[in-house]
Amino acid sequence: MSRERSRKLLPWVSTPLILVVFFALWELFVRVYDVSELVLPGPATVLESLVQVVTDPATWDHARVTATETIAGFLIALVSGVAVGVVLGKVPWLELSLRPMIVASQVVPKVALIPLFVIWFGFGMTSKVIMAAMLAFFPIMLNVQLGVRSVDPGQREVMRSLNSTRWQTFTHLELKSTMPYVFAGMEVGIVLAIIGTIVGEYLGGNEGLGYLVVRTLNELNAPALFATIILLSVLGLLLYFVVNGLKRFFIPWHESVYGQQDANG
Amino acid sequence: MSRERSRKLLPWVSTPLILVVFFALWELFVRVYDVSELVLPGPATVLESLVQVVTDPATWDHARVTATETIAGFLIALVSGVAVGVVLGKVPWLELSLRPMIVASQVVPKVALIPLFVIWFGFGMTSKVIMAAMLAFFPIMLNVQLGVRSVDPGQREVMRSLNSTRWQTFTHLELKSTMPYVFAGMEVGIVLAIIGTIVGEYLGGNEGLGYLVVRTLNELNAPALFATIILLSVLGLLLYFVVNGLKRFFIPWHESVYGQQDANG
Amino acid sequence: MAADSAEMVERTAGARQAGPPEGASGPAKLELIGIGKEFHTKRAHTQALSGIDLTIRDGEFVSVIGRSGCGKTTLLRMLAGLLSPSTGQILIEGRSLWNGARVDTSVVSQLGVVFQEANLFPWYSVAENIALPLRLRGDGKAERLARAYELAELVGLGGFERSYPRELSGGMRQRVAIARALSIRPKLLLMDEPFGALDALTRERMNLELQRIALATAATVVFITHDITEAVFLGDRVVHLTPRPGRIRQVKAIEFDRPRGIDVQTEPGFGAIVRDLRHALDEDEGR
Amino acid sequence: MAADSAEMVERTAGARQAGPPEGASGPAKLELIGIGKEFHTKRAHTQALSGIDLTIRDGEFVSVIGRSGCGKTTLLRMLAGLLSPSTGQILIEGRSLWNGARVDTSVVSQLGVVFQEANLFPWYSVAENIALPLRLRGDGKAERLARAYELAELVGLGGFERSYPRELSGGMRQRVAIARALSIRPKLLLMDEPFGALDALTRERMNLELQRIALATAATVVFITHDITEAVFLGDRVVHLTPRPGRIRQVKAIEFDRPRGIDVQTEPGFGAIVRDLRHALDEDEGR
Amino acid sequence: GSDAPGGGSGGGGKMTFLSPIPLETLSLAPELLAVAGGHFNKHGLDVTLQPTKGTPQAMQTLLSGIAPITRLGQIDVMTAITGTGQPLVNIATPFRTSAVRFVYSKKNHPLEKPEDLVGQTMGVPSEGGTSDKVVSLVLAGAGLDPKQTKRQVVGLTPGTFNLVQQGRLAGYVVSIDTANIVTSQNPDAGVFDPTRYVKSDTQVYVTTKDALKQQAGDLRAFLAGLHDAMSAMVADQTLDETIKQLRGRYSFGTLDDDAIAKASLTMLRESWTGGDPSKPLLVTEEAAWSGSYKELTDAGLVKAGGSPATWFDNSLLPTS
Ligand SMILES: Nc1ncnc2c1ncn2[C@@H]1O[C@H](COP(=O)(O)OP(=O)(O)OP(=O)(O)O)[C@@H](O)[C@H]1O
Ligand SMILES: Nc1ncnc2c1ncn2[C@@H]1O[C@H](COP(=O)(O)OP(=O)(O)OP(=O)(O)O)[C@@H](O)[C@H]1O
Ligand SMILES: [Mg+2]
Ligand SMILES: [Mg+2]
Repeated sequence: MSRERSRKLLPWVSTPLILVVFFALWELFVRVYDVSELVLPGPATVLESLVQVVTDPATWDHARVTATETIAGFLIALVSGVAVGVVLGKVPWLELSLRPMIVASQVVPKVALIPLFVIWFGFGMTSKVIMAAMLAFFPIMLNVQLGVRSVDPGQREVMRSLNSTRWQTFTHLELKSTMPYVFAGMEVGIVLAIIGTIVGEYLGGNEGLGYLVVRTLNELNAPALFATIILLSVLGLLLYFVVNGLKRFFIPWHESVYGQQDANG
Repeated sequence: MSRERSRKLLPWVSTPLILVVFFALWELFVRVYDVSELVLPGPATVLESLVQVVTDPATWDHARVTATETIAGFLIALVSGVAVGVVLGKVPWLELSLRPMIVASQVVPKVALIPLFVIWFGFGMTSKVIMAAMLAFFPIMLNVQLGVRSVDPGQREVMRSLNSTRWQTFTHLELKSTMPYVFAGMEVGIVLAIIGTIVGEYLGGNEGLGYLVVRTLNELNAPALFATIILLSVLGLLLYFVVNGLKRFFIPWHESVYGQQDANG
Repeated sequence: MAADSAEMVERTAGARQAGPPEGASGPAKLELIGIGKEFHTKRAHTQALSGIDLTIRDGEFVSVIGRSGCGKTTLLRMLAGLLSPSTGQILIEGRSLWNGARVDTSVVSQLGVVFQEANLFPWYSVAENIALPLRLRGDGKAERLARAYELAELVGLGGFERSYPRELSGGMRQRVAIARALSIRPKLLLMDEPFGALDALTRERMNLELQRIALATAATVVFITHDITEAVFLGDRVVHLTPRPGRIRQVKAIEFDRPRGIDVQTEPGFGAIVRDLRHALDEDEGR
Repeated sequence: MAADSAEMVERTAGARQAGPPEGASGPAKLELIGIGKEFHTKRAHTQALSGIDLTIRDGEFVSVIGRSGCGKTTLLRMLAGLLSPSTGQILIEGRSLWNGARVDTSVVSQLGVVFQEANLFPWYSVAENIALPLRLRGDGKAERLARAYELAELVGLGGFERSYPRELSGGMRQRVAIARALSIRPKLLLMDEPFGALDALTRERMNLELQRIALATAATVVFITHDITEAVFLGDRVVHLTPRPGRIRQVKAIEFDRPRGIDVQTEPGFGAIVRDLRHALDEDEGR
Repeated sequence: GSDAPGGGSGGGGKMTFLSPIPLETLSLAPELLAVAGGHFNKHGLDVTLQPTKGTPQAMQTLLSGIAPITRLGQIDVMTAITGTGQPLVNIATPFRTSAVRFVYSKKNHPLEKPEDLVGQTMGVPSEGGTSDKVVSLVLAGAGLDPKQTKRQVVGLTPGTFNLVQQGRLAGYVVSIDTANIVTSQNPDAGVFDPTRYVKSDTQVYVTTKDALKQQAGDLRAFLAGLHDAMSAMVADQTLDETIKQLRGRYSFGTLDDDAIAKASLTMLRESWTGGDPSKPLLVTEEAAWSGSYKELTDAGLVKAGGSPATWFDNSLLPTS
């Protein structure tokens, strides 16, 4: 009981603690190695700049843009990743034929595609959304595939013996038992979606936190640069923990959630 | 029997077929929309350039550099991802406290860290290796975590009843039953490792296929650019299929490999 | 050869037996014609079953016994449409179940299967697991739950309806699986050692319940068990499979009237049949 | 109260019984003192076991019977060091197994456990599964394999040594699990319905083998079963657990000399004991 | 895309200008002031400044017809025209001298003449681009082999100067205002001006042959607005008014710092006139244009044999 409660409280204690340690180490590093302000400003300077950045309403517009792009891209990746993953997981010959294309689409340097994106989708959000979706798609799709294939054969036979439709087998068995895999894929996916958005914002447009990174970079404003980076990390963390929270909500029955509490009594 | 054989032969038929269709569509697109040579050269031009690029020995040096960096980064990510994933999978409180840091480290835009990398590790391969490792680490680590937590409780009790050491439980049970997860993570990881290397090469140094992409782009040599991209994709595919082959070798017992051949007779 | 003599016994026995009460020697529900099954693995080919001929009438209760590994589960999975036979044909109500390796799902309707493992869904509670077949068929929620609670009570799990599978003991899980198979009042019930994990008393009660349900719904039942007494007590006929490859050695008609009470086991004829079957099984040893 | 009377029976019976051949009424191997176990879930608290007192001598064979869900598996898991008791203490050779929720692994050495599920490792062949305990303990490869083949033969799986678990039938898997538990010639053997999935004949043979092995290695055995005949045939004592919460209702000493042959089952005393136990079990119904 | 320009040759519409450099630099001062000071509006034009990732992307976007105008380095324009025959036309020359500078460390290794580059490593934002070629031109102009200086791709980040101080780089190539920031932040930083050795690194407004035909009116208005903005800036001796107008709409490091802003704008202004205030703004002089081409072909950086006279068109410039 109290063990479980203390476990729930733990992150609220440990995270600030680790943050403090982290900032202390950062400060120490900057001082001991006498790192140039330009390369890595000390935490104090950065925090000061962070306050400025955060109080600027424009920043929030940028953050909203980035968040919107990331979430949109992520959702596209989720839907298409699950759909494609399920189909490829169940139709091995299709997977065998399409895999080279899919892998190639992942390793192709996106920088070369940006002009095509711009031509097709303009300078607005669309190209970043697509970028985010492209990056997030792969881990979700692969994990769903693994999940669909790891469905317990015995449970599958139960469904078959009940003469279930494909859709029923999907919702009652495959979806449920693939959930843990989907969520692992989603946890990687949301992180990649943010990376995708940021890269997209680097390469074109003039909105979003990624653009802000480029701008502060160009202005050689190291403290503001690192402040923006902290903002981005916070945004990333937020989105990640939303996904993580969904996991706890949706698959309470899975070991990875209910944990090892029964294992030892 | 013959069904299985035909399944094995399938990719050798379908992949070239899909490639042909792909090139045809490409050519069609370029012609119908009259796309500028600089934006997207036709496949014929690109193939011509590809021959040139491939026959240039310097290209192979670049490819070797990229491959080396990717593989090194991937191996680092694999070892550290498995180690960290196992530890965090088994020690939930540690995971709860460290997760914010790990996620943050993933979403931090690496472009800002490159100068730090360069200062610490120079212009050589090291910074790209680290870049590749950082990107590949996350999916591997997360999947290993999922895998460790999905170990069958019954099998775990067998090991405990045999008074096995932690290491024995790891090698005989956790490692084995986590393998499918590790490989799914590795398949995402190898792709991310290549992306990491390429991005690293964009941002610093003067070696590697990523560098070649930037150079041909700046030289406005679109055919050579796309030829390089094709090379990169081929390299990516090769590495991916090596990982995939390892999977087939290491976990022949898993559903995702031996497939549904027993399911229907 | 073994199959021939088996068929013979079957026919003569079939004519005389007390049989299912409704429809007496009704039409053939299940026909197995020359069924064989081979498994291929990298190392070896296992001939699991060979030359199985058997006709099961509508409403009949057939027990299957045989040594561990003789192919009982394999046979049942083929009947359930889960595994295609390597040779031979299975007819359900005269229509072929298998077209090569493809199953004709329209043929297997109102089927209830209890597998050797419980195969529960960990994400559903006991009641939801029991009600799953009803849900798939589209029954309303209230109706479903009422039936699930009723069945939970029947298998002795009253009070555990909202528990999750991992909170149950092995025997309790198996009982949930039984309740699940019964939920749709199947016309064809295939059971693979359903009572293996149960204590004698629960088992006895389940035996009686099963008999009652089978009679009430006029269901055809194929029932695999290791308990010869149980096989004889429940079966209109008892099929004895011999191992490697699995063949029908004998089909024994059990001619006690149904429904049978527990005391039928004390009748002299009953003990004799059990003893005979046990001796026959013992002879499989050498094979 | 039930526990008290049980202890009484235990003591009086213990003095008279034929007992293990070597060391007669040897020292206490296992002592269970006031063991209780509660499970907590979000919805409910289940009192699985309560006030279990029992002393098991070195080399003794104790059968445990009880209704499905009465706490047998829970008890066994506590003895195996897999689940901590909520109350009470378990002493193995006088040393405490549990310190709160922590198990003292040095206390449980040379332990063999057969679980209710087979729990085989799908990545290992039958021989490798059987030899796993030997491997963990560091035996050489040749030695290990020789023992694995010997045990595969013993449990009737000769020829399947190189098969993988998914190629086996349910009963075959369970036999692999038994062979695995026996491989290290355990001093303490805990078995949870090991023969539940076996046919009568195999079961009988396994019973005789188990008795032989237990006597030869002077192992202490705790043996859960649903088959009362089996419990009486094998046990020096039979422990009867009643459900919800699990308590010891009775400990019955079985005073036939060991080793016992199959024909002991036809002796009049044997049948009487079985009948008594069965009646006692039947009375659990109302609870 | 939705950002595509409307309006035909009649003028008076929306228009997108592609900037290969980020908007937050004073190198873009003419365009920024033309927007901030309402000079485009005066000519009936609503101009969107659209940053792209570098020269290649700007050129690609231009060629695919999404926007009719961009500003590129002369070197890149000539490379594209001679190399792959791209239909590009120079319609105005705002910067007559190089807008890049080499930053170096005075303590470590001063770069004062081309010879100082020999055997060293120079940081460039990307290899194969203008900066890279300027380094080559400096060497080639002094009769040195460009291969004797290694290039290293480095990010344009605050920390890059650190690499110079550590001696990993002899120097690196930056824009004028970046050079000013670095020198203002680091007393150790010195600036090498390649203008003295390189003639061909000018900047030009570029359109496509198609757009020249179809959107002449818009382009004319665009250049007129720019001309007004540049004239205003030339006239604004103290630059106070200019800076005020720019700050009314934009805010970024170099603009917000009075000293850096003034220094940068002054240097830029000199580049527009090529040091001779009497010269007309924006006009492309054929002699200089063709001379630069020769410089490039001599250094082997672009293909010889082209006819540069057909690659520019002064006809859209305001005639006042
Ligand atoms: N998937 C498979 N691959 C290879 N061999 C198999 C497979 N399934 C079953 N077998 C083999 O077929 C034979 C019959 O197996 P089956 O499961 O039908 O036995 P069973 O009669 O149900 O035994 P039990 O009573 O132990 O459950 C066994 O020898 C088994 O090894
Ligand atoms: N992990 C758990 N969480 C909650 N309740 C549990 C858990 N494990 C067992 N129980 C409960 O404890 C009781 C005893 O279970 P146990 O598995 O010991 O029974 P058993 O005697 O082995 O039964 P069976 O003969 O059916 O295997 C049951 O009521 C069961 O619901
Ligand atoms: Mg079976
Ligand atoms: Mg149990």
